[in-house]
Amino acid sequence: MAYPTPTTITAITAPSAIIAVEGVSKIFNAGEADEMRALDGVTLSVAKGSMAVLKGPSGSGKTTILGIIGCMTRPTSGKVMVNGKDVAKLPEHFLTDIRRRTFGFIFQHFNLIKGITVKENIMLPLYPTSIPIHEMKERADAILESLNIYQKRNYHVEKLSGGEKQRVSIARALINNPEIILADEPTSHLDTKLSEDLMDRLSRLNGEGKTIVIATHDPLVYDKPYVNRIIEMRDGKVIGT
Amino acid sequence: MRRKSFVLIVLSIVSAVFLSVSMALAADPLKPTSKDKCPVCGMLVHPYTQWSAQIIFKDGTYAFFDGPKDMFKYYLDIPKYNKSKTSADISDIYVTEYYSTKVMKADGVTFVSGSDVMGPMGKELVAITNDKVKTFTSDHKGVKALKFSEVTDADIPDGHMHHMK
Amino acid sequence: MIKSKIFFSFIAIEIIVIAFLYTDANHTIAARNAEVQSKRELVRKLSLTDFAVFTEARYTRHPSQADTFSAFQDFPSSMDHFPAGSIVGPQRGNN
Amino acid sequence: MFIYSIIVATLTSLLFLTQSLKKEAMDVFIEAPELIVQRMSAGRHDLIPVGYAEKILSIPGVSSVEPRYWGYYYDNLTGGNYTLIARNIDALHMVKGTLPKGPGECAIGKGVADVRLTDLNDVLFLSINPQQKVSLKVVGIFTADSAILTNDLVVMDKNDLVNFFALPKDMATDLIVHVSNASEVPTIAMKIRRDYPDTRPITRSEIVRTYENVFNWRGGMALTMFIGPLLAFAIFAWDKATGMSAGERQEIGILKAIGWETTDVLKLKFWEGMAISLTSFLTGSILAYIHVFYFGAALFAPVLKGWSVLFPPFNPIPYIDLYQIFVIFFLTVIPYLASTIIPSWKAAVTDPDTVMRS
Repeated sequence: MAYPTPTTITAITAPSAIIAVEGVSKIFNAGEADEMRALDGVTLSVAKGSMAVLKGPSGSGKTTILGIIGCMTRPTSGKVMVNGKDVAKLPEHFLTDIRRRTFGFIFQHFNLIKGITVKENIMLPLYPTSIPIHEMKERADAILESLNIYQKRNYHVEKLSGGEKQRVSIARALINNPEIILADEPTSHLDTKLSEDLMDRLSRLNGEGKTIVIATHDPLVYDKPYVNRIIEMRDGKVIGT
Repeated sequence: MRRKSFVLIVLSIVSAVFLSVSMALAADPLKPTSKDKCPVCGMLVHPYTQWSAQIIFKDGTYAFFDGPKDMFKYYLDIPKYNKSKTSADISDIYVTEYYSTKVMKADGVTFVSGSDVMGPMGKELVAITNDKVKTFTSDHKGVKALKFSEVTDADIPDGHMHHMK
Repeated sequence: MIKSKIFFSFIAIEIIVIAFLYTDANHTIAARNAEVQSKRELVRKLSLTDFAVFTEARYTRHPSQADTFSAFQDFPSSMDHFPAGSIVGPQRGNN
Repeated sequence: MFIYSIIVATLTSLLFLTQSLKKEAMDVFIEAPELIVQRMSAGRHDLIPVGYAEKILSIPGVSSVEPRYWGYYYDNLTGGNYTLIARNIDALHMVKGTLPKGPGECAIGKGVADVRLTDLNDVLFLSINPQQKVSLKVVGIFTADSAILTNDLVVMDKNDLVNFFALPKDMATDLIVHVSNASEVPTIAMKIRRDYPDTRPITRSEIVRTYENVFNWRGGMALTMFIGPLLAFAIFAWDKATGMSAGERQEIGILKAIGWETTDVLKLKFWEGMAISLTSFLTGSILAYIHVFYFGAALFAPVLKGWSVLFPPFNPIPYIDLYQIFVIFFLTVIPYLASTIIPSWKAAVTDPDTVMRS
């Protein structure tokens, strides 16, 4: 079933791999008429501190593999190692915990919650933790400032421009100080200038030591010189790295 | 003849004086206030006006009871409840008659035990005017009809309370 | 959170209003005690037995005096054409 | 939330109104006659011979027997039904003017005065047919705050009433039996029925119980009117429970994706539901209080009024039973919470990824 390539195998064994996926398949609606094989024996790895791009057309399985790495959904079969731990079979409670500590997500549609303010949106990932509320606020303020949207902190998110929303979603991804940032088509709703801006920020975060994985089919993203790894996908399979 | 009428007049005057003296000694029944408590069971008396009984002493002190039963308990064992009094100190005893709810002298009515009529403290010695004892006994399954002086300890129903309004 | 502040102040206001209404209720009950006493007097002196609320039919005007035992009028499942009849139903188990 | 408040307000208004009327009935009819004796004839309530009184009076415990003369008068002019009663009593508190002191005088309820546009010292003319008619000088009008008892009354002299209704000699509408000791009432009632099998004695406790039943929140008035709002609430809650919007679903997905656990989501939804239901409940209760006790349950009046021409304005006394408010609280808050939490729980236990995609 799996199509291992020499590079990925070495990557798994490499001690620096923060993410290692081995022979992962994902089948939606298994056994039904509309059964869909989104991933078919994917094996890949991402080294700690690298900036990786999952490249491929829509429907190639990029988002699905990102979801599996991010512990949002479970693979039908295969092994998923995050920080040396197999997360594929961990109970829900641990997955949530890993998600909260390890990952920051930047979504294609920003996925901000309407009806509450920018600051509240940014603080959301911290509510389930035991961090006291004043510290949450301090952290949120610091991040808002660093992203240059402090002045909009009390706006409702639906009143923001696309670029501002993008920055809010980055801020939210950063508030829990994650090791890994996962971004799903982050530039698809941004113009060129904002896209460049985003990539700048991500590369800076990468420079600060964060591992970054971006799923995209935007050349503006994967043609960047500082992207040190490109994993090409098609029809649920890795076709080249 | 003259002498005779003189004696009659003197007699009548004497008896009138005597009567009025004894009338002065007799006390009228009192109305329980909202503070009067039954010395036997400790309950307030005024909510049970159709049951209340009272003993009035010659010195004007008195005791209210929430029913004839407790009055008898007290009357038959005064030292237990009131060390300073004996039965000789009693001026009057009143009870409330069942049918009329009028306050009457205890020695003028009959007490019926064993009936199905419940007082505030359960089974009672129900005070009934003499002419209605028969009716009451047949209507309410009365067992024993006693004059005031005939009531003994043995006739007092158990104090187990079935609280009834 | 600003929202929670709004919520709590709203709840606080409502609780104050309720507290006010509650004291108002107690106050009114006390103030209208004389009225209740007068109504008792009315009932006693005029020997009234019912509220003069529904004056549509005998059994709605005088529910307590209606002839429970007579046929038809208060038949437990009789069809009712007075709106109040569905509210002041025939009295059962009053015997 | 608005609908929620309105439903709570309706339910609570009903409770307030019925509870208040019930309490008032309990308070007031405690003074009703201990025993009323009606005669039944051919299965109907009929006039009673005054002579029955003699034998009843001889029953031990009966302190007095009094015939009562009363009846109904349908007024063609206004379409209203009046209750005519004969009473010769001296003074009363709740009457402007006096009570009839003899033939040719009457005291009337506020409702009668209003529909007949009659004031003190005016003449009230009542007529059944050319032979049975009466003109009465209005010497008293019952005050408005007594309307719940007196609204449709015409109190007149006994002879006027007997003549007007052409009651046969020595017949009364019913007999009032005064009993000294209330505990003896059932026995006396039983004896009356034994002596006169054609009578029906009505005890005071039956009158009080009648009102307990009519205004009991689980029966009569309340039940009839309860069903509507309760059903509306059920539909409202059901609608919420089944139709969770895509937006809400996505929100839950986002929260889970950024590290919330199912329990965190449920906690949020619980507090959200609690906040909504608490505010709605309090708002509804406040509205109900204002509606019932400041505006006399004005919105219910048309429903309750039905076809009564004489309908007294409600001016209920705010007797509030906290237990009933708790019942309303649990009847509305618990289903609402359940209907918000259960679908959230369903959404929250699925993978955040699928929630986001759908």
